[in-house]
Amino acid sequence: MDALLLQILNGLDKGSAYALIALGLTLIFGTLGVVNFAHGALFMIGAFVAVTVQRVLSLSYETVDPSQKDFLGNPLKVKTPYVESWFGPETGGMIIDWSVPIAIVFAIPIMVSVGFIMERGLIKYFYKRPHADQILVTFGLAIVLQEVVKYFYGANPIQTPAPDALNGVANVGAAFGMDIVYPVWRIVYFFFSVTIIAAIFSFLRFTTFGMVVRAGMADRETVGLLGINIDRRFTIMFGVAAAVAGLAGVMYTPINPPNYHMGMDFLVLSFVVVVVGGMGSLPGAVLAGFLLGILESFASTTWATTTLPGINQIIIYLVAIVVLLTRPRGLMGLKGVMED
Amino acid sequence: MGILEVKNVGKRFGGLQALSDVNLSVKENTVHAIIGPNGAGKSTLLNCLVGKLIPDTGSVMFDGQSVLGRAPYEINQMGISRVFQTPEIFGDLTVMENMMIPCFAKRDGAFMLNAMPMVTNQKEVLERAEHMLEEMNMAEKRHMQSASLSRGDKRRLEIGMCLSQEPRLLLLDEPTAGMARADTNNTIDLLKEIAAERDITIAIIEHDMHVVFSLANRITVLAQGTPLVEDDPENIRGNPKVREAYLGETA
Amino acid sequence: MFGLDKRDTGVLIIVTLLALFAPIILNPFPTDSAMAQFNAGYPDLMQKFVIFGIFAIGFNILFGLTGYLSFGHAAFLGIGSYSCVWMFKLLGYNVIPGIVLSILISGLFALLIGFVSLRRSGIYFSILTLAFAQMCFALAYSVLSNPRFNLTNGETGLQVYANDPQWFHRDGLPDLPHLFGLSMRATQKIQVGAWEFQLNAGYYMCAIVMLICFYLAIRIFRSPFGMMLRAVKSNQQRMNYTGLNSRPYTLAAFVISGMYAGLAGGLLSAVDPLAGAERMQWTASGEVVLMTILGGAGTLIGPVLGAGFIKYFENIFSKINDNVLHSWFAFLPDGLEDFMVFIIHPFIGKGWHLTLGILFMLVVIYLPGGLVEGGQRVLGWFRKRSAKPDAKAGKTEPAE
Amino acid sequence: MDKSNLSRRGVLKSGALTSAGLAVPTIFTAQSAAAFTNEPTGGSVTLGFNVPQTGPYADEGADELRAYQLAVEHINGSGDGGMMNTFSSKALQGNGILGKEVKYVTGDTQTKSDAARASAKSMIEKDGAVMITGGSSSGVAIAVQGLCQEAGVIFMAGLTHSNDTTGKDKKANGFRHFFNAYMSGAALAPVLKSLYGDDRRAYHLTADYTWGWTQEESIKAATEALGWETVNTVKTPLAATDFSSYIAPVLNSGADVLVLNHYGGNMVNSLTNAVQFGLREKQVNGKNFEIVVPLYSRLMAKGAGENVKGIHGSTNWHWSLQDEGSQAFVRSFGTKYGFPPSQAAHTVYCQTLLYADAVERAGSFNPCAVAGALEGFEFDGLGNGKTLYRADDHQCFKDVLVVRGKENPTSEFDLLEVVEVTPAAQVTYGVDHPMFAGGALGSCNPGA
Repeated sequence: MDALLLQILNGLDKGSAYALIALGLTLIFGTLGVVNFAHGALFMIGAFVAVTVQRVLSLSYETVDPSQKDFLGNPLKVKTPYVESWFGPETGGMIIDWSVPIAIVFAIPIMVSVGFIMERGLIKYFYKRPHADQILVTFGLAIVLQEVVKYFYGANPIQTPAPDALNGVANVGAAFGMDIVYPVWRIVYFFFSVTIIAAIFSFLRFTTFGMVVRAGMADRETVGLLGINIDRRFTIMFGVAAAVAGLAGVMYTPINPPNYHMGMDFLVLSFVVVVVGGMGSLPGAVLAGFLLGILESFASTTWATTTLPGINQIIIYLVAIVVLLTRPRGLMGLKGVMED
Repeated sequence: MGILEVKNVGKRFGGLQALSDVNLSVKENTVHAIIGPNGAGKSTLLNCLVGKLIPDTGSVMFDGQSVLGRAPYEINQMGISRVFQTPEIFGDLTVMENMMIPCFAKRDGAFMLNAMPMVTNQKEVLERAEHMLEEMNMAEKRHMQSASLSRGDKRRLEIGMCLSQEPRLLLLDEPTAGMARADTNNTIDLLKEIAAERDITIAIIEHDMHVVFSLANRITVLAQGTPLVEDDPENIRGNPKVREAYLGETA
Repeated sequence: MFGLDKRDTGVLIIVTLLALFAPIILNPFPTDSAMAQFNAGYPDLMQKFVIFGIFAIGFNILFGLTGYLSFGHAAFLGIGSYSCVWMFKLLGYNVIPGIVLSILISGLFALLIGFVSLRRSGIYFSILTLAFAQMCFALAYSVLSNPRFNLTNGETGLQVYANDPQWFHRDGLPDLPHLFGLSMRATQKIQVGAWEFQLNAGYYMCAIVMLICFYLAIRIFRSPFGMMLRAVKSNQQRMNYTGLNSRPYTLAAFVISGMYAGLAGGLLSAVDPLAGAERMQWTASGEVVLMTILGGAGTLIGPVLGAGFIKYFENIFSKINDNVLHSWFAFLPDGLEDFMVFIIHPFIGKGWHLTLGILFMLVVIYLPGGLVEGGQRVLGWFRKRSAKPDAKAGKTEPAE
Repeated sequence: MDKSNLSRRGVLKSGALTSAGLAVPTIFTAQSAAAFTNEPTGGSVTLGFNVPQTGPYADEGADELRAYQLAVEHINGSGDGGMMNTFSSKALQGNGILGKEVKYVTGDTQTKSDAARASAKSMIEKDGAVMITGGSSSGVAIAVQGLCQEAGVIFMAGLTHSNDTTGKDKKANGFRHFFNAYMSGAALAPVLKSLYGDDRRAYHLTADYTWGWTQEESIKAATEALGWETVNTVKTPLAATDFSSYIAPVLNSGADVLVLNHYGGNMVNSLTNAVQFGLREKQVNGKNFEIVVPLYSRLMAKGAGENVKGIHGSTNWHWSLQDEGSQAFVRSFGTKYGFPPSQAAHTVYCQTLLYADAVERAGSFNPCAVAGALEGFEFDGLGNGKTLYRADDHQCFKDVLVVRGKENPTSEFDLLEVVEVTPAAQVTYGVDHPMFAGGALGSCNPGA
């Protein structure tokens, strides 16, 4: 029982990353009708915003310590971060320690601007082009972005730990008399993504802006005829989607150290999630994200892999095939979307 | 016994009874119009005839064979061709190629892996398509990409494509919808010519009374999913029930 | 010629000449010159050009004609490769049985996968094919290489071992893939002054197969069947109401293009008897999509150009290193030399992905019809210059 | 390239093909018959450095390239000579190899066997490379080794740890300096025993492909010989990025040691996840829970950051070694590039030097002569103590390092500390060891 709940919790935790990425992807697809292969790259850029913030916060000056030697036998240059000398080691250390949460503050404006630049500078010329062209140009963009990141940050993963206070494990089952130990940061990630998802949904549902956007998703031309500048709103939504992907990336860095190809690793998977959820359906994307997370978690249990060897490798695709064959438009998809 | 016999057809969409107890008999070599106000179930009925929808109850017989449960292409191969409300043609292809495709369908059936012979060697198909284009007065446009044709020409092309299959029954779904008056008249003349010169039955769904009364020699009036009356045009004109249900609203 | 019209015959003749003289055309620079870095006329790369050309031609029959975008075609490439190597392992190194089997097996897989995937269209179809291919890759990489049932040899790649049966292998035959005794590696080197040209048996075999494939593709494009496939792309609704069943047409196109992919996979094994699982990964499927669109989807010659373009980058640009750069710019003053190297450095060697990504974007943004459109524009520009009054001649007809 | 076939049967045929296809004017001169593939004829010799430059191992590839450049410099006589000065064989003069200047070409393996072979082929066919070296995964190493055997050039393997490279996939033209999974197990076992005792329950997470399996097999055999019990072995997909669903079941499995048979990005993530789940602080069966990473790499350990602290593993070489050879290498590498070399850099540097030395001693670039000079060659001064290139399987036998993640690193390079240097004798195995059975070395192929 405990093990079962642990796997479900793990599935929700995995699923929250999928859901966030798929949500952004669906927002872009639903509003702009663009298949954005660079969405994974936005996730990656978000993660590297966290890396950069961490690096900037720990910018250091060097002092020579003759008592220690470096690898060449020269006196060791000891690095002290500026923030530690400004705020004292205590507070300074704390600031560096909290660099990932601090990065959120920077990530929002950065990612929104990245989204704006992408949409205004490139994507908007592709609204009327075939989906294949959109895929190709955004794929090219994804390659360029990840190669640029690789050029500056290298190919190896970069450790960006969570604040010490959030680094341990918590027994989430204790309240129910069970023993379910789970990393605190992963729980934080889960609640963070639920908050973001809830925020996006209420934004679309309860604000006039959101209502116009939803109406535009359903029927762009009619809304345009009403004299509403729907394009500008869609641009803003692209920025929002980029920010969602970026935040998902920032928060993901303590879970797994970011590297330049993490976006590509998630790309195929997130497309599968979007399609299983149903192209253009926001609730579908979220539902499918969590569902696939849980299924993936269960497929990796020893029980599953001994019953069906290799099931953990193919479960996602198997689910995609079964869903698409039984529910032609995914779990909650709309008719006629992306079928031509 | 008509070429097309619709018996007791009913169709439900969720809570909406789109068709109930529809009986219809289209006699061979007539022009049979089906009219009715918006939402009367005209399009649903048409879709039941061509295999796009399967009715919940009743039967649809074409030339003594049931069409129910057959795919659109099978029904077409039985001899029913359909003209759409907005012309459905192969926009990326040239006019000539558009005309050749139904000729191939007529000659080769629903599928044939004809991958090695060249199109340019298909003499009888080429001749047939050429002939059809001439009949439709489109021969000089044969190399144009069909998407760039005018609406009226697209309609002519579509009708020509249907005719090239030599169907026994031609179904037209509001063929003049959205057309300018001149184009409408051209289409009426074309259809008249077809009806007069060919061994063909035409069933036409139409809104425009001018078209209906210029063409039809039998009319069925649908209202709220059921046939209200079926009669000759003269009688329909004078029928008070029809006036009330339909003409009264539009006239 | 061969039942083709004048224009197609012209294209076929040009492609034939290019293929036959590739070893010379692709080696324009003397062997010891600094520019020799850009020579592509060595057997392995030429083989890759034509083999991936075949792959892309086949993919284009599906995507270019019917518009169905498969994201899983690499699976057939991989299956073809594995089939061919298995023939080497069981029968011996003659390439014929391997190539034949690779076409058959991949055709069979294409039939199964296509039958299921073609029940959906649009992006749903793409994701279904992607899912099947990724499953093939994942299983080939790990589960199917387990010691008890080793079908693929996993990470290392399937290869021939000394203790394999090789029933028809005799002593006189080469210990490498061969065509009735002619080793695929047999290379005649010819020196003309400072140039060296390599005539390789494997390349010529692949080139001949490619020419046959190209010819067959022209026939398909110009056949009633090809017209039906274009009809599928243009308007499936009209097609169905014209008495044509689009499903078997698309399935046939899928199987044909799967067989082309299988053949390409078989040839890859024939010239180099090792089949790696990465061949089936989604990036490999993406690569053929890129090749086709980059060259010009729906055109005859485009996919071949696209294949050449990408393979050239992968193999030539990745090999340029700073040393080479320094040798190019050695004539400049020191500071300027270093500056030039510094500027170019990010785009070559380990940065070849970056260059490729930028070029993708440029081509897609400015040449929606791919390289073929680029070629037409250049031609149109020349024509305009030679015949000024006929100003609009450049771009009336859609890409061939 | 493969002129053996030309000479055996193909001459007539391809000759006919040539003259039929092109009327051969007299300026065409067919290349004179060479004694072996790419025999260097001018004043220089070309080596092919085939390393991952794109993909997840690009940083290791970059480090390997640095070491290659350094090695070429030293062989050609510039720089401080590095390990050439400490190398026990003094055949190299600092004037290139056999008086020929060493040039090199580089290529990108992309860590894919296909791409690696394509790149190696272009080096052989286009650039006339007489030796290929590099790589940072076993799949690539085995694929390229096979190619070199067929083509008739020497392959000096870079980073490859699978038993198969010198086991069932060994080739007469291929040589491996790096250690292997069996050696990792043999070196780690005694250390683990002294640290954690002989009553332990181990849980393996294994990357689901050939290298992972051989490593799991090796470590399992070595630890079970200590009396440890293996609770479970779970295969994880290579493409996995998040290992939480594999780590979670470990918590309640009753195991008290977790063995991570992962490398590269997989290792970084699985270790990070394991530490996240509190395994390092956990108590099971009254003992401290322990994590073991059998194959360590400093470059990768950096990605795992603080998580490596106190975690044991084995490695081929580490820059903090105090012997003369290592010191010389670190000095010349560090002076040139500003940071210490990785084990990958060390291995490929050694391989280049060993190749050059063997050519020098054999007096010929002929692969068979070079192979003869390397087989059974005993040397010292290259950082791993006394080393033997065993003739039977072309595997180097040398000391293996057991290392531990350092608790208080003084710099960003100072991540691992050497716990023990396991002597070569302890990691040596018989040629007929079952884990290495199945292949045959064959005979060397000079290609002509």
